[in-house]
Amino acid sequence: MLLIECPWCGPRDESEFAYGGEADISRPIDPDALSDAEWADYLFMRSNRKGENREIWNHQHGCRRWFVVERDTVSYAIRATFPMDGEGRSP
Amino acid sequence: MPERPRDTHALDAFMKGFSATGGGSAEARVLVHQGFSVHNLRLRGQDHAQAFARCGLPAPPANNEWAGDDETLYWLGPDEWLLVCPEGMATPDFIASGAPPEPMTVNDLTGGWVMLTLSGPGARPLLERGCTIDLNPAVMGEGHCAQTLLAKSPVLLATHADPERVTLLVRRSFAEYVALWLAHTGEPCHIAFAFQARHAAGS
Amino acid sequence: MEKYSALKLIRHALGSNRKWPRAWRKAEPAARYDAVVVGGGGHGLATAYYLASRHGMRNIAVLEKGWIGSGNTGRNTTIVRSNYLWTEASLLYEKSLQLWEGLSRELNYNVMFSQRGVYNLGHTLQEMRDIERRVAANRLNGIDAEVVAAEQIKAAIPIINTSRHARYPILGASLQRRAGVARHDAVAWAFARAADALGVDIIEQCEVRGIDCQGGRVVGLQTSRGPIATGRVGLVAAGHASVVAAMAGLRLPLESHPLQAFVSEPLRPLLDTVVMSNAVHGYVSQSDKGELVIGAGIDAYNGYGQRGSFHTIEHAMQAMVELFPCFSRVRMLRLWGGIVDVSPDACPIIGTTPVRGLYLNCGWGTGGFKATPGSGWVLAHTMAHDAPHELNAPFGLDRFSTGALIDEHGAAAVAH
Amino acid sequence: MSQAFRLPVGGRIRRDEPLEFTFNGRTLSGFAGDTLASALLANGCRVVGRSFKYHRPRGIMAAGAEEPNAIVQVGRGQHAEPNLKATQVELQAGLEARSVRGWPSVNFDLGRINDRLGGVLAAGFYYKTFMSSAGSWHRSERFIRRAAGLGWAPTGSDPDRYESRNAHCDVLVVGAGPAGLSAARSAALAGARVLLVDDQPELGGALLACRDTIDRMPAKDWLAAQAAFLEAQPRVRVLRRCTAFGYHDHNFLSLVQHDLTDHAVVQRLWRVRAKQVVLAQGAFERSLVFPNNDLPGVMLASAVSTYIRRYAVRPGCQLVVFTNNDSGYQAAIDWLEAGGQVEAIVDCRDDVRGDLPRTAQSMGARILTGTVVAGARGRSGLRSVEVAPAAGSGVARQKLQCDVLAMSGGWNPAVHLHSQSGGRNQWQPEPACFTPGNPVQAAVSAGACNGVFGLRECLAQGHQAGQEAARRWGFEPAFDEASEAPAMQSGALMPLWRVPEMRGRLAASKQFIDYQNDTTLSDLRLALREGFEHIEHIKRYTALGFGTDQGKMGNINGMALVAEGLGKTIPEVGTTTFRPPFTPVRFGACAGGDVGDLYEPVRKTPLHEWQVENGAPFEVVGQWLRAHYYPHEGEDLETAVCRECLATRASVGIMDASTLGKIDVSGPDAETFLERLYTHDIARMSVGRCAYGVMLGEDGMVMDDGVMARLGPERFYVTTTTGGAANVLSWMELWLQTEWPDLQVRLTSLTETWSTIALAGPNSRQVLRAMGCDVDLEPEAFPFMTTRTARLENEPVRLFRISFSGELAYEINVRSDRADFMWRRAMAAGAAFGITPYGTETMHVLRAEKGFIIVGQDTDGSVTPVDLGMNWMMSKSKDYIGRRSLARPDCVRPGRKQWVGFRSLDDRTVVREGSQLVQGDTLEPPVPLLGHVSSSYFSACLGYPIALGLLNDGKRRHGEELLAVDAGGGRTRVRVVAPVFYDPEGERQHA
Repeated sequence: MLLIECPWCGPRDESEFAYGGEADISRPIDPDALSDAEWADYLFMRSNRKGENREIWNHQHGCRRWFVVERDTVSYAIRATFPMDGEGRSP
Repeated sequence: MPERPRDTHALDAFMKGFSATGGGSAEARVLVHQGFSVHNLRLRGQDHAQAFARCGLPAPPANNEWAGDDETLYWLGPDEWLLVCPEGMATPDFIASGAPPEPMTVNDLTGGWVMLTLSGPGARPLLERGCTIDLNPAVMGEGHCAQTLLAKSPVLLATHADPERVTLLVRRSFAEYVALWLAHTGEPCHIAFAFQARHAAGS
Repeated sequence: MEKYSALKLIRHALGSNRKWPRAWRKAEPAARYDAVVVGGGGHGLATAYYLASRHGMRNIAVLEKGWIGSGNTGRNTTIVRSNYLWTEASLLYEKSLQLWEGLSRELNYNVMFSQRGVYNLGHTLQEMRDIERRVAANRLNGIDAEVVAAEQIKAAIPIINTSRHARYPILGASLQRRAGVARHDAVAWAFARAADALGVDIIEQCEVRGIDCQGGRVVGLQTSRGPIATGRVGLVAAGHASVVAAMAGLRLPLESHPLQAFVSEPLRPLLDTVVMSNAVHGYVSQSDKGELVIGAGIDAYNGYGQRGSFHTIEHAMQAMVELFPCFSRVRMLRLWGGIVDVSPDACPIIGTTPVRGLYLNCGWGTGGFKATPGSGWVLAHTMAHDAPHELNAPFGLDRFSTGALIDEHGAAAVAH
Repeated sequence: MSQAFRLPVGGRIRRDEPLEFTFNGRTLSGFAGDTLASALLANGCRVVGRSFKYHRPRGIMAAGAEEPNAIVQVGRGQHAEPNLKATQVELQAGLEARSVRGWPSVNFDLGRINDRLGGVLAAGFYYKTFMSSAGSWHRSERFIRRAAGLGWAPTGSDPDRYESRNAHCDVLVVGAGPAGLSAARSAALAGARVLLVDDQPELGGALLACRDTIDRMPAKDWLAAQAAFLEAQPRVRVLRRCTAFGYHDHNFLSLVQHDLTDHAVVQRLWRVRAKQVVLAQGAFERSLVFPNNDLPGVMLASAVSTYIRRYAVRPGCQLVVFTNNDSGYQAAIDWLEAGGQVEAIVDCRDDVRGDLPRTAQSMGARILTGTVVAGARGRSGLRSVEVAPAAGSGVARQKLQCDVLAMSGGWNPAVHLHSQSGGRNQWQPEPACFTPGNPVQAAVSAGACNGVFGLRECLAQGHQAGQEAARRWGFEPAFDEASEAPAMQSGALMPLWRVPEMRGRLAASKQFIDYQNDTTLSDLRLALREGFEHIEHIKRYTALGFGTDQGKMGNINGMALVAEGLGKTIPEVGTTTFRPPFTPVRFGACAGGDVGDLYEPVRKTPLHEWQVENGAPFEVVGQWLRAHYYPHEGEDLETAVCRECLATRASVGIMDASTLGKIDVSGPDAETFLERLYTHDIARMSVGRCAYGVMLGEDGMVMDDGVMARLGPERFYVTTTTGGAANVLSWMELWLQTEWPDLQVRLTSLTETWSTIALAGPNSRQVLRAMGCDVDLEPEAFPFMTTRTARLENEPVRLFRISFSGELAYEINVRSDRADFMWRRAMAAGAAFGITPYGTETMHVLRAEKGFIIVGQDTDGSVTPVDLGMNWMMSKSKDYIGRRSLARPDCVRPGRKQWVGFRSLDDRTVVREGSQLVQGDTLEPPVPLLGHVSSSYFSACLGYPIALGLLNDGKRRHGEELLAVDAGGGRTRVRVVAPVFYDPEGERQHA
């Protein structure tokens, strides 16, 4: 069971959070300019990294903030957590 | 038919059905508060202190803390607080007027929350059975509050100078389940329930 | 290949079992193959077997990073069924179920396929609507399925809790009688032995580290045991599909998640069918050894660790005790996790790719084991003809661009 | 029967508390402090079980969790507990135990015939047969299953109560032996919050059977002192009878505490988040592999000592010790002290020195060096052993009479938790065992589980580990000294994985590696012969390590023999991963208290009590309970719903819509924000207007819907479906926080604060008037799809003039704590109009008559708003989430499924929901499926059945006749019609 450092509430049990998947996927500015394949890449294709991974979590049952977590998908060790816009902080 | 009170408490039915096993031997008591208003305050921008001042409020409590006595402010998130006022007490003008000064947004949540106070040596051990945060007084001490899960239900939990007292704010629709959970889980320590007519955060 | 039979058992026993031959050769990688299957799980071995037995390709190899069957093949809860909602999915799984029915004889290896029936419980009115819809579709697709009422369930499974007062009362279920369970390890061993007998090289402890492409075409593989030249590569790496595909520059619509399961201590027979529940998440059967084999929910986060979170297990336990109160005093013996590659529509991806000669078989999520023979069957066809079989045509990678998804998420059928 | 094997003095049993219990029907006696196993040995019960496959007689071998043979069923009926290890069952008065195997009895088992068929039943035999025909396995399976399994599951539900409890600590110490106690002490002295757990009823571990001195006092006195000290520390919590069974990620450990005495709870699951962990679980002794090494009477040497010293039981008269290391001698010493006779100590080593051998010799024990036990003899129990030179000549030298053989093959550190935590193990040639490698989580191993076996060393290492753990968490260790035990000389262990092959009868005898699963040396060799070379393959093929002892007894021997067979080293063969749980754990304990009524939160609306009073059955919708319908005396669902529908359309109905999600969206950019999430034009909504909105996933599929109202230039009140409420809010937060942080918008959930009472029907306006509504309700003043603040019954409310029934209708939003009051007033005010409460079922029928969808019932993840004919509310002038996906080829292809209505041709049959639509009558599978019926009801006010669903190319199919085939095979002819059955012009709702 993961222990996740919410940037605002501090370390909390995984059960308080919702997983949001891969971070750094931003919505295309002009979707119409994209081919179906390009759109599919944004919509469905994922790096699904083995090892160091940047992902977003939501402190659903706490402060309801979304934030970034750097986590190893093999060891599950969390290197740092960040507010969406801010500085990292290690657990 | 006899005139019913306008307000019905989410735990009316539960309290009717619940026979207080506790009595004198209770290691944990639950006071169910009645009559208080709840407001959700949201701020834009960074200068929270100034915005609060403009609303005639004391300085906002820091992250994961609450402040005040009768009129209580709980921190909920980086731009969000919960203001709880006893019924009958004059609420701040900006609430009465319903027009908060920029950059504050206010929502009246009165009626959507149920407030409980747990007390007694059994209070924290009881909560430990359904809550994953570290409730040790050294960690979660005077003036701390946390939104978390208790018995799989979302709650706002606040601790006091007296380590044997914990305040719980529960969403109305979950209240009966949470009460049931407290009663069942607390059975071994003879938990006792009672309504408290007036809310007072300090008491 | 020495034929297995009761007689053989006795003859060998008289010779103190000193003469049994190897089940499959310990093959060394050759310099070149006509086709290579990456991944020595059930799906990969089945693919190789059908390539050799149905398409006459004998100079082929299966590369396995660890030991065959070490991935999800040896980690799942062995449920086999075909009662999926959408026609495309149900026909593919039905083909697989039909292959299962003849598998032990075809491979001369008892994979212990036991058609003891599978119940998918419905706990809410909406779940019952979904069950009605799925069963109606199954029957018109020629797949055996029926809706059973709570009373019938109770009659068939006396230990189940059908109380109306349960938090999620059992309102009914879909039942597929031809569905059941099989012995997971045996499936890998059986396909390996049969493929090996047809000349397929099964190469264990051989990790693929690179995929060589020239002019948009596969020409070979870099492995931990040296380069291998080949023009056809089937990627059948389940949880690691994204990792291997990336070697050919492909991005896939997959996320790998932990999925956990556990068994109880062996008990005398008390459950002779398979029970699955979605709302009260968990599914259970009893192995021939007497262990209750129980599947838990999927963990929310991506993970390659073959471990999940403990609260997922606690929930599964609560679900089991809700459904079967008498399990409460039974004890968990072993707990483990696998890595499932989940696609956006909970359906597999099987077919060609933008890279010529590179074929995909992944995205089975939590439902791969039941598809083992069918999956191998259609991928073998796809690799042999460089074009999909009609059964897997709808499951191509291109559906994510066209939008022609086959949404089994929407269906109540838990995809396990 | 008297306790013939009980020693007159000694042990930690409480002789003043004699206990009676039964085993296989016989009444026996023991003492408080006994385990079932020690009591059985005291009573001379040698055969306590039968093996799984060969049904060989088996006796107690061990004294702890590694026991493979003594598996018992305790209690009966609801109270039954299957598969307990007798070595772990605390003896209690009236305890009822029986062997789980053996028919007709454990002493005479017909299944023993299998022992003779051994060759045929060798590893994996079942893979090679039972496949003559398709069903042949399923048929044979029934008989095989009957023979399988150990104990019997209880009948009925569990009378015991469980709970889970969360705990946090600076240092968790697992195991209270010498190392664990020292660690806990030094960590506590440093000021850390310490949690010390041990699976025994009393602290001490190995010390409970220890004859040495610590700090110049007898071990038991030192132990008492430590226990007293720790109990006195405010920051130390000591848990007895508590097993750490799982070491999960981020230093989360799961513990189970048994036989609680403090209150009603019988077992407790501890969920511990530890900052540092000290693992001090000790080690398991290894068995030795030789012919008939499973005969009752063959025991682990350490177990023999434990039974003598801790339980005052000497399980026999004549002892032979078979060992490859010094620790085996302890058994001989204890045996002699207990007045027993030691035939010989058989030691495979040529040169034997060290303190224990010297002591044994001085006590007169005969030591046969360079010798091994070539095999054991006896029928239902050990009678004698044959010994032979270790350097295998293959000829037995002599026969030794004995009734107990104490064997010691060395020790396996309990690396389980370390391994579970993700740590690797490394092979130590000396003393031939796996020890924990570098920890990957905040943990450290100490003592025997770290490969350190001397008492002196264990104390020192534990002390250091405790200080380390505390220091790593920022506590300054106190200057206390480690406790000291006298130094001991011991000779090196000589690995012995099997004995030389013997000629003659012993050659044919089985040599067991995994006792419980009857995995023998020849099974391993067969597996290797057949090419199963990876240890995991061998385990799975031979079932090695899959017993309820989880391989604690046999795995390492098995690996060593595999290594030998492959000509590899043990590290090359590799260790197998240890999985949770460390020892078996009850499902009930893992489930904790969250079962039955507490299984999952139940959410109730403020009107729930009224609904109960009025006899409404409830429908489960997500976590909510919603009133399904309100039956009158003798009414069933259909009749009640017909009545509710008619009454609503004719006069007025009232329903509780409080579960709908409600979100306040405010801020300067609220409009922009909603434009991006909903398909319709938000800007067109003037203040006071309401609009129906649909929200798409980015894949273009309908995700949620609801009515939204503009309360001000910068404020919207958005409603969602009941099930979607939580998702929609986090979905909104997701976009707001991750994609558009620049937007000035604040989201607040009002679901709990406002309750919604829906009034529907031509007389709903009258009811509002009767409630003293203070706003002008005339159509022109308060038109359809607008909202007003008002006072009803002198209460502030917000009125929405919206309709999900197609009637003139209003939704009253009132503060939740006044909802019950408001509802009762509405009932009173409506009495004159025969106001009729209705539930979700009637709500479904009314909306179906109007062709309104219910997201999740009429849509799955594959339906676009275009498919639903909602083009009218899809803005052309803006982008919104999901819009681009609608332009994908498959979303614009002709012939997609589209939203239509159906009429049964006979105008009587209500089509079963879920029915599939097909063409023609010849249904030869696979039949092309054209669509399905998602909603179907009898419409009371129309007088005929109506249905809705999705149909390929449905829009152009109106008028066509199709066949609806349901799950039961029932067929109904239907005609495709427009998906609106009632008041298509919508005059009534505008009334």
